[in-house]
Amino acid sequence: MAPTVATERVASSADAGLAPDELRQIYREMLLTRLLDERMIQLNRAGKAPFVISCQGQEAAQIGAAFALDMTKDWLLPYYRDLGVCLHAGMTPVEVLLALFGKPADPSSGGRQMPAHYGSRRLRIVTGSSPVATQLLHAVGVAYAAKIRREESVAFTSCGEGSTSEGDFHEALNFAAIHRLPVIFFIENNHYAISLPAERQMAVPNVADRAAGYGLPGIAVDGSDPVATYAAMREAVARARGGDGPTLVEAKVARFQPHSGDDDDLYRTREEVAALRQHDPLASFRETLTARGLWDDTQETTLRAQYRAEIDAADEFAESAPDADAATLFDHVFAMTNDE
Amino acid sequence: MAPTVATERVASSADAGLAPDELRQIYREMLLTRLLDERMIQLNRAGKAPFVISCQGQEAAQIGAAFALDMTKDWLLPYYRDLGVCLHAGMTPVEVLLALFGKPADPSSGGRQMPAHYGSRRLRIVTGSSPVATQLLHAVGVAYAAKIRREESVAFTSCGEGSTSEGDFHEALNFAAIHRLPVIFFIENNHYAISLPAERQMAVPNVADRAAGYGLPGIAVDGSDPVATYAAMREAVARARGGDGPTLVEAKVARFQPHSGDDDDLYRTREEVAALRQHDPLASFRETLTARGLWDDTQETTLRAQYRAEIDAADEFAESAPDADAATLFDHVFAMTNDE
Amino acid sequence: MPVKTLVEAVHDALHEEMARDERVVVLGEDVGFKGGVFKASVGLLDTFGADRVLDTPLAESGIVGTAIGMALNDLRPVAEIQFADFIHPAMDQIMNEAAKIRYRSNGDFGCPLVVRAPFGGGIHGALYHSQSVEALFAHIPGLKVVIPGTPYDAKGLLKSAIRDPDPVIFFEHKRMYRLFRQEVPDGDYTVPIGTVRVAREGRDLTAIAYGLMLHYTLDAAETVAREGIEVEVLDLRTLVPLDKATILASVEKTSKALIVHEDTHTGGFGAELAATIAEDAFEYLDGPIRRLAGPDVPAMPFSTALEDAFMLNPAKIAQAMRDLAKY
Amino acid sequence: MPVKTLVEAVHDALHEEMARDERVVVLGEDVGFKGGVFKASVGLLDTFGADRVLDTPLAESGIVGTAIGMALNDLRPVAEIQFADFIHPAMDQIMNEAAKIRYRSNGDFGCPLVVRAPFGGGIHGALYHSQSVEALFAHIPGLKVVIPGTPYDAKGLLKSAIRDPDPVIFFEHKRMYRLFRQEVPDGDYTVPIGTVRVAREGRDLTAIAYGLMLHYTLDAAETVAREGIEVEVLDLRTLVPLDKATILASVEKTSKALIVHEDTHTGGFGAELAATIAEDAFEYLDGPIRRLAGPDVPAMPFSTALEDAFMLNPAKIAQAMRDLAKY
Ligand SMILES: Cc1ncc(C[n+]2csc(CCOP(=O)(O)OP(=O)(O)O)c2C)c(N)n1
Ligand SMILES: Cc1ncc(C[n+]2csc(CCOP(=O)(O)OP(=O)(O)O)c2C)c(N)n1
Ligand SMILES: [Mg+2]
Ligand SMILES: [Mg+2]
Repeated sequence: MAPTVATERVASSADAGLAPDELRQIYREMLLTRLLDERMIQLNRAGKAPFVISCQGQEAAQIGAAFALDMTKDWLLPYYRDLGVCLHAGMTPVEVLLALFGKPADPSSGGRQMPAHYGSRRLRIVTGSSPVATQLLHAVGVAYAAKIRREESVAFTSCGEGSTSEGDFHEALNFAAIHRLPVIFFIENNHYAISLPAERQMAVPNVADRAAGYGLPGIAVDGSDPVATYAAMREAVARARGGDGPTLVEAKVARFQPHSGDDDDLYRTREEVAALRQHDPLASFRETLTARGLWDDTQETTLRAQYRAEIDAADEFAESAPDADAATLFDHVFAMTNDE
Repeated sequence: MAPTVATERVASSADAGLAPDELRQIYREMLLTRLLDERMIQLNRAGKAPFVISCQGQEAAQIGAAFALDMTKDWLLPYYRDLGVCLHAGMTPVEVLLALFGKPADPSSGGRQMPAHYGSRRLRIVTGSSPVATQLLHAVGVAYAAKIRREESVAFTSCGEGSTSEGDFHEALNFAAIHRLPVIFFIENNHYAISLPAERQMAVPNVADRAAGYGLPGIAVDGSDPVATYAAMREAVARARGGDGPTLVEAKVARFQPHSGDDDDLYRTREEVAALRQHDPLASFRETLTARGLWDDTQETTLRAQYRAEIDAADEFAESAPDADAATLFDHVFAMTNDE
Repeated sequence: MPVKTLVEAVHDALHEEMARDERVVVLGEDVGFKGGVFKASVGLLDTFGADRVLDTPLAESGIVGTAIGMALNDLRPVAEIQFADFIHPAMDQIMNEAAKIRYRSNGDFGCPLVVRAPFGGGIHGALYHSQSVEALFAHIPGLKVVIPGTPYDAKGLLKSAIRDPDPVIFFEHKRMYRLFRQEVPDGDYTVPIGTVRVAREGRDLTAIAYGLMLHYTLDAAETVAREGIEVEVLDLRTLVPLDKATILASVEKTSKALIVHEDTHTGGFGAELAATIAEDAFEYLDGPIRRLAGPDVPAMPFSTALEDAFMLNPAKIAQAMRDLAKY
Repeated sequence: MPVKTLVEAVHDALHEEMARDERVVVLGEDVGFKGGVFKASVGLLDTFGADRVLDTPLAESGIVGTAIGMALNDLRPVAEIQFADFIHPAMDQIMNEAAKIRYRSNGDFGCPLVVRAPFGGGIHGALYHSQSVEALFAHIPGLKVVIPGTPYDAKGLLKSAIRDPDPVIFFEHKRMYRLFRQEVPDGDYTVPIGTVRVAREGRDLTAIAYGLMLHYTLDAAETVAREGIEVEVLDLRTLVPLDKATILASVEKTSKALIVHEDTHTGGFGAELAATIAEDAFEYLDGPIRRLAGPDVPAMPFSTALEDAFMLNPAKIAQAMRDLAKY
């Protein structure tokens, strides 16, 4: 049985083999994720979008993790906070904003689901729902199919630490371990499930501590460090592709925003949230890259301007995209109705 | 956090403080359990009872465990194989056989449930169902109520190793650990869930290995040794009563009979079953007691004759007890209908 | 008299019942420190303490399963499921356990449990924050199913539910939580479970509704009244046990029945109402029994246009009333 | 032509579909080495290997949830739930996931999944090995619900279900597994989902039934035929999508409808059938729509006397036919 490594920090020695270009690319994706997320919050506050759910504070974990995957063959089964993961997979700001506005051109659901319920066969993102942790089982089934077809593909699925309390988490890990399936359970532990702090969600310090009980390795990693997250994930991917079965990777992150646009966040003090923001993964990765001469203020200014323009254009496009035709309400109940 | 002790054999040093009388009493209860179980199988084979489910091979674990409880204040939430536990709690052979024949005088359900679905408020046995592992959550709630009322009572609940794959197992252990509740999860690992061997039910060797992931102690014990089981349970009970929270105790046992009267048992070879029977806990505890001068053949013969007579009488009584009145079908849907 | 919203009425019922009976405990996701995502339990933690107001882990089967255990050991748990859409993981505990405990134990054990959940759409909640699931529970003997139509009834019915010796599933339409205020007395009163309220008298047809649809139906009745059609509107309030007498008496008077619900059509609770009327008031019927319900699509979409297309509204209901009156 | 029992027909459908399409996999508790507790999958493991015939851990949500993942990744899983009574832990995966995948993805993903489960009573299975749960699933748009009434249909309908691009819930009455044999062709044929079969023609009243009750209803029809009452018996076969045309045509002919099911009365699928007839065939009706169903008690008891009291039988059905014919 593979060992459980429950440690707060996996060293990101030698950039985990990432080239300077790749490090910069990670930063770029983190920045785009942040800027798009900020825009969505603005749109929600302005009353233009009825719902928003933010990933601010979790970008490093998301982009670091996604970087370890091969999007030509792996499958993603993300959760609602995984904006960064889905942007990495190829979803565009326009597509994300089409979903925010519930427009029929939204590729995830044609405006049917709430925003942040990602899905796209083209991008190998499996359609997800709101009930938490259900996708973990789907990932196990996806990995099972890949395994018996002798495909090299890995199923990546994620959820918050709170969602690991659901029975489906247990059933998924057990099933995956028995069949040594190529699936990675990526837990984004932001220490809160809406108002419930992680200490009252579970009586162990790490979600990763649960892995051993299933016979699979559990790794806890500093999710504010994209390279450390990448390194842990790369090992997990290698294990999965090599036929050595599933891994649970837990990224310790922080949630900078309220749970969602509907949450008052009164269960945390403003000081607590401010303290979290002191360790912004975006800022600190920028500092790291800058200190190493891989990034400078000019590049930052240029890139921000470029992304702002891109997001402005996307926003304009998505907001003015046509609304759904009411007659489409009955489409896609069954395959026979309209498709196939 | 309490440590996980996953060991096959907890030494039964100094009889775990059990007096000779208590050791003999344990043996007597094991014997009664076996003889009553055998009778029920005969009645099923003879076509007199439509359903039977046997505990043969698990008597030592059941009686040893139950001996650690205080039936004046603890609650039992057993499972269908726990004939021994329920006899210890005070259920009589007559009562058990009334249920076997589905007679209205059956105290568990008035003949409504299948046999072996034990329940009795008087005996502090909480009514149970067939869907496995659901009672683990009930035990957690029972323990919670006891805890907030500052009662000393412990909730004992049990299930097979296969049933630990259900989501409810996970949710129950997590909840119990967070609140450090006085509940004991007693897992009777007979290595099969109907036809599925334990190695394909889970990728860890012991159910007890799962406990650490919840932050509670997990103890594996040789369930063919009633004293070892008692010793492990006594510690768990002390921990629960002392406010130190839940424990998972796993008793390694063997299932001598098919899963139930409806099972052909063809997934095991006859040799495998015969080999298991070589280590009959009833026979070996008798040998132990005999070797230590606590038991002899005369006592055995007398006791068997006594139990046979008792079971004969119970059988006759239960078989000839009146059948249910069809009009009672509508009783107890809601409290208002007939009671309260 | 104070005027209150529906969610305030729910809150008051919880608060008063906890004060009245120390066996009453409240549990669920975010019900304690946050006071519930809709604030139904705000302040209870401060008043009654953490033993009795329990923020649970994120696990619905666990919430209901532990609540059942509490009920079995002499507490009176009120479990909140954050959205009715998330009640499914608890269906085994509700349907196979809570509903059957009294029956299977031949009356030896009871299960005095309330499961509360906000339901219904029209709030951009999309597929998983808009569902109506009452028909699933109404089919399970051993459960009572209650849906208040007004703040007054919400308080009185929830108190009855908490005092009931059997499991009660209590759905609150989330769009109604703050939609309007009504006079709600401070202090103790109950509304009995199992009685239909005649919300409006009329002679031309009987319309039966509950939850948000009650109000749309009353609006529609006002509209068609101006056209000379007098609709009797029944506020169902309780699905199980069903107050057949009041329903049948009304249909016997009006000879026509329109059933309105937000839940989808096929197998919705309207089917049971229609079937009951078709069987027991057949001789009085002067027209087909009409069901006006949500469309048979998997769930309510997010897009405003699609959500509007899914939801009934007073205009659609008024049209159905006119059509049926004309028959 | 070979004669087969219903369980043999199910087995043959599984075997032939696995041979026909290597994407078909079978999974569930004890389905592999043991061949299923009712032996429906016996021999499949030997023929098709462990990759395609999967003995799962004891976890129903896991069975259905992983099967959904398989379906999403181009397999055609057939999941067995050992008894319909144990399907509840999987309700979230079935109702919130499988049923909504096509709709929520706007057609981008489909979920070609079959969930099979034995249901029904009369075998001393008591509360938890006797349940009828079809009405719960028939209420969920996005699911198809099929219940074969004969071995011939069992094979043909199961093949259609396996080839269907959408989730199909397939219930087999366990009392019927070995009750009788019927001619069942070897080799390939399908019976389309969504069509009612006229099992017996008659002019005096229409009786609609499915599962074991179909046979009791046919027996009862024979009995009352000797008294001059000619009953048209419809074998429903598919609950969703409902073949309204055949049902309405029959009721228009006979003017009277009797619906028979083993499941409990309130909110059973009979309510939907009655409501549909009351709405769409009102003008043709010549008597109240009768539902004859299981009693509204939490579940079927074990005791023979109580089980008999719970279950319908041909005599009770014949009496209902006589009463309705007389109306
Ligand atoms: C089955 C289910 N129950 C409840 C909810 C409501 N809910 C949405 S998110 C959430 C908290 C999730 O916390 P966590 O898993 O830690 O993820 P985070 O949002 O913190 O990233 C809850 C309770 C849900 N979506 N699904
Ligand atoms: C939820 C549920 N699923 C399936 C079953 C059918 N079933 C009854 S016992 C059993 C195996 C249980 O195995 P285990 O937990 O190891 O207990 P054992 O019978 O071996 O003592 C199964 C699958 C059930 N009773 N409940
Ligand atoms: Mg979290
Ligand atoms: Mg076992």
